[in-house]
Amino acid sequence: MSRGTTVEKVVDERVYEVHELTRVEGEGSLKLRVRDGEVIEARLGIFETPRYFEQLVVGRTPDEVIDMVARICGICPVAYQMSAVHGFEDLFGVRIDPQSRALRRLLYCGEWIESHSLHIFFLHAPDFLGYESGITMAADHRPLVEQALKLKKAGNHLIKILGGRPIHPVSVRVGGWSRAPRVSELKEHRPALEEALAFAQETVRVVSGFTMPAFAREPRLVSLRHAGEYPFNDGRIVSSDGVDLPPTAWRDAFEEFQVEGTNALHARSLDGKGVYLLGPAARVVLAGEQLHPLAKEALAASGYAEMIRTNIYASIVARAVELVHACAEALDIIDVYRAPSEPLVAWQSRPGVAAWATEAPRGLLFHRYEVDESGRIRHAQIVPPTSQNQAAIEADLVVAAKQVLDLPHAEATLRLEQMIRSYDPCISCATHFLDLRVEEA
Amino acid sequence: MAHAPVAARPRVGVVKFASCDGCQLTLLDLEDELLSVVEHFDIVDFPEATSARSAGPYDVLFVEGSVSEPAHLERIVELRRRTRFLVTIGACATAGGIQALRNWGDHDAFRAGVYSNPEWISSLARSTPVAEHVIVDAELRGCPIDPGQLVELLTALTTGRRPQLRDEAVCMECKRRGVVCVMVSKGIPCLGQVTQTGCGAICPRYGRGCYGCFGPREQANAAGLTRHLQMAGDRPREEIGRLFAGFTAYSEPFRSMVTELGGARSARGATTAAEPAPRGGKA
Amino acid sequence: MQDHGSLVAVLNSTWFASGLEPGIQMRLAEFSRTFAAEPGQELFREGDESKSFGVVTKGRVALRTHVPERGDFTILTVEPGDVYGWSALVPPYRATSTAVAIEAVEAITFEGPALRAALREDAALAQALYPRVLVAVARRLNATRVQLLDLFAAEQVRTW
Amino acid sequence: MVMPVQRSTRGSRPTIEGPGFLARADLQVLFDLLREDGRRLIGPTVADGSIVYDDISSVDELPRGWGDEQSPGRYRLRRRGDERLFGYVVGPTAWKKWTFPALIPLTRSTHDGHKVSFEPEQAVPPKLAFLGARACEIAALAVQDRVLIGTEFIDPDYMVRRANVFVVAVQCTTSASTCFCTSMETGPEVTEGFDLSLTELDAGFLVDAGTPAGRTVLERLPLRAATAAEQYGAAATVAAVRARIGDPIPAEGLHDRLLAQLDHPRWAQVAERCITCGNCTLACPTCFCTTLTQSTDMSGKAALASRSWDSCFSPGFAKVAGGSFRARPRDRYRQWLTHKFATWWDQFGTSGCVGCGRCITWCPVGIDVRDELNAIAPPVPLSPESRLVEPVAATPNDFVTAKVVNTKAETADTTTLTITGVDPAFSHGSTGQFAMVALPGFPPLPISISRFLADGIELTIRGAGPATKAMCALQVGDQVGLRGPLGNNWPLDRAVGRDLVIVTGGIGLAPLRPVLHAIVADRRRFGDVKLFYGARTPADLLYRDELERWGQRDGIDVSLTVDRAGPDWSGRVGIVTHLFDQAAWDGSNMIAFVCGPERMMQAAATTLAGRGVSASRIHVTLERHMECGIGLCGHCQMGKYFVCRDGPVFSIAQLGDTFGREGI
Repeated sequence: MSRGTTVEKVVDERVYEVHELTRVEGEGSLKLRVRDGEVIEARLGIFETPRYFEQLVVGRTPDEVIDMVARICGICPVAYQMSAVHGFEDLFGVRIDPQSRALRRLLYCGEWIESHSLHIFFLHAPDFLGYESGITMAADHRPLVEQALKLKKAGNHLIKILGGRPIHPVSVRVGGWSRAPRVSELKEHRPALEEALAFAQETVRVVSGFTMPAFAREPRLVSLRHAGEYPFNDGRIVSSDGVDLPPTAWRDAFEEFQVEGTNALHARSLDGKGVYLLGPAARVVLAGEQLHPLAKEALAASGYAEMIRTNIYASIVARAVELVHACAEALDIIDVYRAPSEPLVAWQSRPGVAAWATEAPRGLLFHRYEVDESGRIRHAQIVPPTSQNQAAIEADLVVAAKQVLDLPHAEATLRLEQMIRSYDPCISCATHFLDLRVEEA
Repeated sequence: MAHAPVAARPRVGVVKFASCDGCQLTLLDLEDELLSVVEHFDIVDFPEATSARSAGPYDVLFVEGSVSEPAHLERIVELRRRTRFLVTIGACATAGGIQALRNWGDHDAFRAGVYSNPEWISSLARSTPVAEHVIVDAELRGCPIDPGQLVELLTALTTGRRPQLRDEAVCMECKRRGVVCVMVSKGIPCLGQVTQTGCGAICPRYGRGCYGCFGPREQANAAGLTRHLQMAGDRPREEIGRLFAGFTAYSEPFRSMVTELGGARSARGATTAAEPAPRGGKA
Repeated sequence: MQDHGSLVAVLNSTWFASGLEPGIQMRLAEFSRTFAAEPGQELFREGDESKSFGVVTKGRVALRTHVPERGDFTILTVEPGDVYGWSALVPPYRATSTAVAIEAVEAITFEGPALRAALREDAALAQALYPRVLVAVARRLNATRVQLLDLFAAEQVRTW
Repeated sequence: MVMPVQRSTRGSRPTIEGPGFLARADLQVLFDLLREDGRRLIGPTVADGSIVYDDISSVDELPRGWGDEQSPGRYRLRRRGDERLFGYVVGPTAWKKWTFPALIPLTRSTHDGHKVSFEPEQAVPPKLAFLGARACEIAALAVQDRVLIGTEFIDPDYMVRRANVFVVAVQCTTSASTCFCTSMETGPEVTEGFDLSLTELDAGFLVDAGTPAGRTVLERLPLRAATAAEQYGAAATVAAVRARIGDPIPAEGLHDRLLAQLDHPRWAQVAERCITCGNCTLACPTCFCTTLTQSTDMSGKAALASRSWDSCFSPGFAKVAGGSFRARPRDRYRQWLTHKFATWWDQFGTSGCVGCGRCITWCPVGIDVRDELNAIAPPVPLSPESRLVEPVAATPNDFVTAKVVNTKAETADTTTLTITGVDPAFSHGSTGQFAMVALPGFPPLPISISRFLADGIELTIRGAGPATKAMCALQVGDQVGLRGPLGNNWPLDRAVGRDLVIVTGGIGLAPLRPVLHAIVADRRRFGDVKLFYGARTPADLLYRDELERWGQRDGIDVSLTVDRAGPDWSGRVGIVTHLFDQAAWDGSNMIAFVCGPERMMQAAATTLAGRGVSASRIHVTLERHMECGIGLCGHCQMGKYFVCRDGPVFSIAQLGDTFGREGI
């Protein structure tokens, strides 16, 4: 293990370090220094190369932006397309066909299924079951892995039907879709989704059977919440302590700032409370009443309804519950789907600020674009979930430290790695840059 | 090109440079083949998928991403040294990727445009394809790569066949699939004629013009297409430039078109665009 | 008497007899002989009994008719492949015009009475031959009508 | 079923009496009959902004009221404002999609240790019915028949697919700017290769059967006999389409012209515009190039070889170990064009192009093969030129005067006047044109020009009426009034590279005399030239000395005959059609010019058609009463034509049923 864990033997200092995190999307590192039982450094380092997306999109048109920002992340490209397209449509006052909006949710269902199943079975579960990877896990749990692959495929195929391919789909346009699927195309996929739903329910049972390391804290949770639906593309930005803003107004409550030693920016709330947590756990807690009945049922049965709030390791259960929701809602949407009369409604660009937040699999994703008179982007800001979670991750490292001190060093390091994976960090997403508000300390 | 199986059960590495991980994810997205792939290939290094690590040597190394920061320069050379058969996967590795659009701009202005503390960040002025730095044995085009072409390459590797990756235009696939030409029937500008096939003509099938993510095909007559778009559609030069200023913009002849017509941001664009100028604050 | 084989060959080269079954051609050959005429030689004269029916294989035969006060007129020429003396097959077996060779002519002729007898006895022969005769006569009839129209006469003719 | 037919340009009508009339409301019956027969219906329907062929089951899926606009690189649907179901021109889809699919599995093979095995794939073709095949498309099927099953080696997959197709043809009642079937002689009239044919009228369809199979279906349709008006209307519509398309590519001699231009600079020039995307070849209904691809499973033990459409425009197409032997785009464009229009003939005895225009419309950058052909291999102009010059004194009341410098008594009643000092326009007139000739007090008469001289013309006039008698009586030095040259000309450029048959009688030789002059002046550019000329008597033969010279010296096969002759005449006596009614010709490369009394022209046309000369290559001159010569006075109307302005030269295909019809 050339770049695995190492230990610097210092009399009164222990250093837990992972130079290159594995089974996370992108390139990150972990460093925890504990001296005399006191954490003196807890750092999630992100050395993923910068790609300057906010700069690249300047001067481009909204539809070009939708194609470009998808490339920020190969695991959740849909999320980037969604936050962008809804922002532009909000600014331009575009009323899209209700069926087009339903298809947007369906596309998001596909991405959640694909991303959550990938994370649960191939990135995270091996930690609980003690394997290097989902692939080696297949040796002993082949049926499980085969089912997991089918589940993942069901999600990918949904995106493929709607957008031509699972990664970087092509049909999302301002005003709707460059092409809407035929009813038959979606109906044909129904059996696979039914199977997926059944296995998603099974998945909740499986992961609730995992032994969760003890872990307890009361994080501040933030997610979208919508009166009539579980949050994908729409809703208000709410927090466990009363923040309640329209999806356009993230900057009224939060900001990003740069920290040395990482290529991603951290985020904090302006009210000085700082750290907050995004993602499945946050959504299930804050918007749980909008979960599909089957998902609610699964959550109740799991016995983790409470623990997902306090134990980060249990986020895997929240993720599984959302799998159930995504499969169930996908089926509901397909059942009432009819091709939109106008898949692509005409629109007029207008200058101003296009801002919107949607729920990426990993949590709230905020986009903000300044559009000029010629309909081109003058300035862009993209706030991905992982950069917002970084502070929470580092805060939890401090909490975790206390619990791993007694473990053998290697095991402790693995435990910390596992904890970080619990956030499903998306490092490629996190790695890009934004201009900053000045805040003199 | 390999003409005998690279190895009985080739040792495979999957590494990334500047990229979105979508191409290596395509490997995990081979849901139907994945388990048989790992039977025939020994995946020794694939950080995104496994904690098992190896520094090589590799019989086959899949390289994702563009060479984009100083550390990459030695790393790619080092990896090449440990690799028998090096395959670049995706637009970033084969063409520099979308991030290569910065190659037309002023890098410092870009960094200053986004960073409060640019000095903390190391990145190269240009994002470049892997083949600019080391010899590449095979490449899979696309943003992202096509699963079918990936399987074709893998099966070719196990049998020692020449992988059958066509060098023709996307149009051929449109015609074979009976897709009505969007350029002729709707007047939508489409790069399909100058773009290498492999995607299955997704964009025309989904009612829009090809944006060239598989990169220019052999002898792509981009100038001819440009002349036609200017005359027939009398579109502004810069609009046509933006067509080429996509995920493979840095590949010739697309590169010359962008340079000639505009479409990628200039350094000036960068500074004015970053209005208000960023002001950094440390925590 | 010439050998039948070569006669058959010659017959076969004419549109009149070509394509007839070999059997029929052999049968025909039995009453046929080759015939040659010098330019100017008269083959038969209008009103005489038609003794023979023939197929021109070479040269040109003029069919003439005499108009008192106005003299002889050629009303048709028989070209290679075409027949003359069809009246030898049709009662009262008398020539309807005078046939004169206007070039050196070669023909195959069939002896009238013998051919008629054979046609009476041999249904197969009759079935094969009469249609050809009919075609020949019909074709000639059609030509005669067209000539009768005198299409190229002044009053009919385009003036430009 | 249409068993694969050899393509021929001959217009033989199906040997079935008909046609019947089917009300538009009853068309669904045809759909149902064909489906009862266990067939999948493939027909036109609107999708993705164009009219494509696809599986359909009901009349409602047809493009009712839709038409299209096509030009190089551009296709748009448009509303017709009527109820027509077939009011469009060919779209992006070619029928080969079903008879010659884009991708088929070919061979499955396995590899086990030292053992290998190969399993050919067997096609199980569906029973299909093609609904709405146009003339050019049926010709295209015939071309692929020749290529794929017409030689000693056959494509079994194509054969079984093709044999399972029932073809319902639809006559073209509209055309696009990209059509050129007329030049390729494949349309617009559907004449063969179909089971049923429909011609759409306002209220419904004329239905005709082309095969017994078609007949069986036809007999089960709710038909009534079509009225004469309906039949005439149908014929007239299709004839109008032909007229609208014109003759964009002078195809005659194209084979040689094109192959003589392999180094033309235009190849490089077109390669600047050509993207070598290959769209033209895959849109083309006759292109048949394919490539093999191998795929194996992960173990490498099982493999599948598949065949898919390929294009000579793709770099890989001509790759060998040493690289591509058609490295430059110009090489590939030249390969394609010369194959389509020239070497295809050498390989398959037919053109590779049927003139459907798809390669023009669906070229994304709008390259027009017609322009390229005309630029690279233009027809060398003949003298006199086939291009028509502006007439002198074009208005009916205006004449220029010219002097008679020579008179020649051709026969007892026919005189040839040599007239000089006329406007050069007359000298630059074209074969078959006429002049309006006037003498004070007499009605001006149309007289065909029987010779073009450097500084004048000759007119051969038969003194039949008072005016012509007066003209025949003119003496050297006398003047006449002239207008012209008027009318159209013999399509002499279409005779280049073909065998030419000239059938004429009496004074009818006069308008053809310039044709013979032109041929003699440029003899090697024509194949066999036969002149069949009949006159009333030997004394009525025109141009006797020239007739002799043409036969003796100029390599023209001259046959004469007269209706009656004196004993001194040793030539033929008989009618002109008997000069060739028993000749064993192959008329497929023949063009005929016929001029004489209408009765004679009809007989000649029938006999020529019987020799395999297509209706579009049998040309006649019509005689009508003319006063103005420019389509103003109305006297010379014939159907939709003014004979003086649109004629006097017409092809039988142009005239259609009107030719020889009484009282038109």
